[in-house]
Amino acid sequence: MNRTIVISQILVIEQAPGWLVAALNHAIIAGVLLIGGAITMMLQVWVERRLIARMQDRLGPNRVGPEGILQSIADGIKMFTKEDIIPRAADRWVHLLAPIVALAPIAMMLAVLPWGRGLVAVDLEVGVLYIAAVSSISGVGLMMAGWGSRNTFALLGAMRSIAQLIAYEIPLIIALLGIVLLTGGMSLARMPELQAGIPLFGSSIPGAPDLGLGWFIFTPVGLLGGIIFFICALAEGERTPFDIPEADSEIVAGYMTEYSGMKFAVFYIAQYLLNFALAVLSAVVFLGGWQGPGVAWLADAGLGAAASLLSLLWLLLKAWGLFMLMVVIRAAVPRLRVDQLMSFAWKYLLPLALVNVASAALWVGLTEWSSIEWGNLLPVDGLAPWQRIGVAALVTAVINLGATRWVLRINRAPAAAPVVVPA
Amino acid sequence: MSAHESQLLQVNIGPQHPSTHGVFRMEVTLDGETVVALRPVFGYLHRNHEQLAEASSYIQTMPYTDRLDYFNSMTSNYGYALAVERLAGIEVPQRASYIRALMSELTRILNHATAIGFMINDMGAWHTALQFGMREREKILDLFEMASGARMMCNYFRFGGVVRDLPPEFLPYFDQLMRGLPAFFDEFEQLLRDNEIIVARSSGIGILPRDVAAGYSVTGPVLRGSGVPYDIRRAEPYGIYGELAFDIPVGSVGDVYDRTLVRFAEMRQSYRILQQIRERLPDTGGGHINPALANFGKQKALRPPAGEAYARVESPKGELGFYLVSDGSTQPYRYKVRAPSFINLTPLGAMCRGHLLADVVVILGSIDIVMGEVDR
Amino acid sequence: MATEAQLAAERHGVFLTTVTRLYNWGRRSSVYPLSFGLACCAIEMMATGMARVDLARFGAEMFRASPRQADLMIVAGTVTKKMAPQVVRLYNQMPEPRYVISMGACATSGGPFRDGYNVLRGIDLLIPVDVYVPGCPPRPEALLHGLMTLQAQIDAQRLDAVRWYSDREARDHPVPSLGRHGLELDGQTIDPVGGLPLLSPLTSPHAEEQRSGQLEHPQEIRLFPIMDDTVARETPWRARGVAREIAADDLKRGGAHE
Amino acid sequence: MSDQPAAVRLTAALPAAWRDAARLEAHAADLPAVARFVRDRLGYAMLTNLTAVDDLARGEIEVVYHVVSPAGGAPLAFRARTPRAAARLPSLVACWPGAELQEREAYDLFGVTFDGHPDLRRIYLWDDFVGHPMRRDFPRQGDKYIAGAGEE
Repeated sequence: MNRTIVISQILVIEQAPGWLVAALNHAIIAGVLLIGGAITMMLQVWVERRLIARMQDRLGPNRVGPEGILQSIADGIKMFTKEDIIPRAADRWVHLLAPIVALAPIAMMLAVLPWGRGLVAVDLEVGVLYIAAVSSISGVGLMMAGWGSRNTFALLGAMRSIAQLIAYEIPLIIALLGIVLLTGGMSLARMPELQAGIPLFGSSIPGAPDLGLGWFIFTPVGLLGGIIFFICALAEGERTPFDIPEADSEIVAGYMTEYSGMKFAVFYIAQYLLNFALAVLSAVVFLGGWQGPGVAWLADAGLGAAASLLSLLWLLLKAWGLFMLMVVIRAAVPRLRVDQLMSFAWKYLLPLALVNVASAALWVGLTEWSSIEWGNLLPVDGLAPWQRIGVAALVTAVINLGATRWVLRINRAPAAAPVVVPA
Repeated sequence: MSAHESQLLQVNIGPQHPSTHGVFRMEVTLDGETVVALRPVFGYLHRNHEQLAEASSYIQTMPYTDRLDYFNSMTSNYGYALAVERLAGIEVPQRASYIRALMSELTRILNHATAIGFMINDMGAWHTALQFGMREREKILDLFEMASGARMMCNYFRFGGVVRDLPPEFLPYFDQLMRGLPAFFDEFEQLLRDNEIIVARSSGIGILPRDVAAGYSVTGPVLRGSGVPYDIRRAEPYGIYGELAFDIPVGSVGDVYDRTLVRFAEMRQSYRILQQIRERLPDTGGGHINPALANFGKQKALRPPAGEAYARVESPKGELGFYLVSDGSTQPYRYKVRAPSFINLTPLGAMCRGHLLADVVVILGSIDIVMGEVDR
Repeated sequence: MATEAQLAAERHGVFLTTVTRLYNWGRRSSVYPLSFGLACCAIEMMATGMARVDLARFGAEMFRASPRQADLMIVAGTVTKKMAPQVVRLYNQMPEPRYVISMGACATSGGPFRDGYNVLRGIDLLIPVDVYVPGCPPRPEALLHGLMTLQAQIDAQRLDAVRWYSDREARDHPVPSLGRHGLELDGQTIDPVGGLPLLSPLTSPHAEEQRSGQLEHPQEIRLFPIMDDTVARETPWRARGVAREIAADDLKRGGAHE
Repeated sequence: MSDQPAAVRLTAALPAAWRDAARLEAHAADLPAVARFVRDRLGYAMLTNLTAVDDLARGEIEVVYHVVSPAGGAPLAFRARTPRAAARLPSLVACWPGAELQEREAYDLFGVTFDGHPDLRRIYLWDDFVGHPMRRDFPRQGDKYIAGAGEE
């Protein structure tokens, strides 16, 4: 698995002590991740501005470098040379630490993501748990920012972001839980490997070619989970329609209101990297990660390096596709109100996510248990694996569809009594 | 509601705030995110319009009226010209009246398209809806520029008519615009009125019930959104509006959504009026201005007899009234603008109470104010 | 895109000017305006950001709501006396390097509303202005030209002459307060309501002799906070376009032109 | 039961007759009663415009009320006078809530105090400001007044 050892073997003299090898190894990985992250963030900003401009019938930045591609570098130079203001009333240390606390966990998230076939920096057995734990730390950074600035708008923004993070973290994790049940493990590195094969049936049909399309999104459980996860990712990453913590038409710039120059840039980077990390995570968990047509074929042909490269390309393609979807959503819809946001999380997403976990459990039971485990109630032993998957897909599809319809219906209750102006 | 007392939060929205439509300020008292009290603060754009008008000759005030409601310079011009014409007893040729109505209705489309765009912007859409409105605005401003020479501050009306006749290239371009308008209305409505989030954000918000709306003196789409079919073009017709067929759209609930729907419907009604004007325009009699006042020197030397006049027009934002008192000199003794945006703000505090902070900006956006008119 | 001033600066030393050019390039290419509209001009400012003109091409469409994150303040519209303290405060809240475009006649001089009792006669009485855009309101194209002029000015700046870089201490401009008769600065009325005849080119003693007797409060004229000289040094084109005699006569510029 | 002339004149006359009258006036003390009559009996539910005119020659400030009916028709104007030195009138906010901001405007610019107004503060100018700028004797400034000095 740990293909990165190879890199160190190229670079480090063989007699070097083990700790030096390990340290250099990690330094290289960290450097690659950070530089890659910075380049990604700059490209993201450029893509977002150009894409929104296209949606609005404009051109977007096109003067700085070819087609404006250097726009983000100019932004970076400007922001990092701007005056750094600490408001007199602010809590100096909290104000200073907040952007760091917001960025660090997101950079840490990047480490456990599988970037390609065999390209994973840290292969954690509990990757999903780690992501869930680390990503919620950045909320502390936002709260620190809002509190430390001593600004009403910043405080409101911080409160909103905390409320939102808590509300959406739960369905997000439960949506992941369904996939964890399916894969039987929390390792993110293993997830793409389990999504080989053909749609829905994966590699369960003997003799079927390995197209690398056995993505979880093609199963009913994965579909519902993926939709819930993506919506929650929008909220976690504070993208429209869930960008209420920094709703500039309401509370100026939310928790970032008092931040200028470099610290603002750090928040900015954190936000875009978080979006990208969540897009990669969605791709890994639901869209097959680095799986795609051609990867398995190249690997079988003995071209391991080419397969890795292609798999990296597939992952980036999916992640950028998801990110562009986020951008398009941002340009198209207004934002929700804070109470609607909450009720959407608690009344729609959470029940559906719970139903989805139940479906996932049923799926596992139908595809992997034997009759004995069913108490001889279900004679499933005679069926081939792909037949069992078909049955499971049918059953879970019915459950998930029914649950979705039910949740949508019960929430269509009439609105609360309107506020009426006294005569 | 709960046993423990929560601390109220005092928030100042404005005068510099992205969604106060200029330099308007609201002192909001919040309990959590719920608005307990809201106090509007005015005067950040109080630029002494009335005093300057009282120190100018009558025609010198015309360019100032452009800057009252800077989206709708044409209707502001219309109201002022109407008031002076009533004061001095000036006849307006029929063709001039038609041109005036044409400009007013174009203004209405322009204003409503951008107003809806701004309101959606306040809801947090990233300028995309505004972009649609602004696109049509640019087309209409091209027409204004052809006729008057200026994009925004047209200064096109004169006492007894308009400053010059429509140029020959005006009508072909106008026809082209008219051909595109229905598609624009359809597209705009389709994009915005059935959008789930917009409906959720705007229905049931900022309700102004029918029976109190009139007491607050609100006019325009705010009053009609509350269900009162009051339109000055119908209530007290001026110009040629008595001869034109159009409907007055009204809302049923009086919330933000209703006001938006009324604006959508009014754009279509304006289109209907424009069609009628376009049909009759070639046959209208008279020139573009009353010959007695055709040159600027006569306009400048205008001395209305002592007396007073109150004239009002249906500007896109509501009733725009001009109250003039003359003492027989070349300058008005008293000049007062009854600005619809200003008076429509009277129930703002009551409409916002009990709603969330996020609703405040939407309610404000649905009232559709322009600070040049509010503060004058 | 090296301008003459830049080439002249380059003779001082290659390293410094390379850094300067990179620094200037970063600043000129990424000017975030403050989303701050005052009056009519604000609408044209928005129109500048829209499809027909598209401010975004210059990387300047990122209208920031918070002054802390903005580089450019486009004073778009009439600054009233009631608003003037807020404008100065907003300017003080912006981090250096910061620029100001005075958009339209009102922001530049009070414009058509110059004679009003509540109208400030030009925002440059209180804060330094880099570019003036004439018009009432200026067309979007004019504002775009103003932005390009600002970019040219940024190009001409030298890192070692930049105030905020050498001082490391941004100076707050004094915020006027609202007094009994108008704006007050340190307890003294600087722009009283009523009674102050304006010294404009048309009414100046040189233009029309018979009106020279109308000056009433000459001692108060000097109390206007004329902007500091370092800004004038950095932006050599400040008063360009203003006739010499007008610049000399106008009380706001006080003969401080180049 | 007020016997003041203005109220009597209003109640006694037929609407059609006094609608054509050049000027309708109400005594300051009767203003609330007149307003209620105009609103409830005559159906003018909207106070569309409220403004003051500084009549310098007579030393009085005239407050003009324009009311309209939502059913349509021309507005009806009535007015009340009060001396400039101590301008005081009863507020009509209780009758027409729409008068609130307009009365504040008249207070700010003309210095007319409206008794019973819920929140009578300056609306455009700041609280410390001295004087009421729309009064005719407020000192004027600027090129316009210098240039046009001989004209008036």
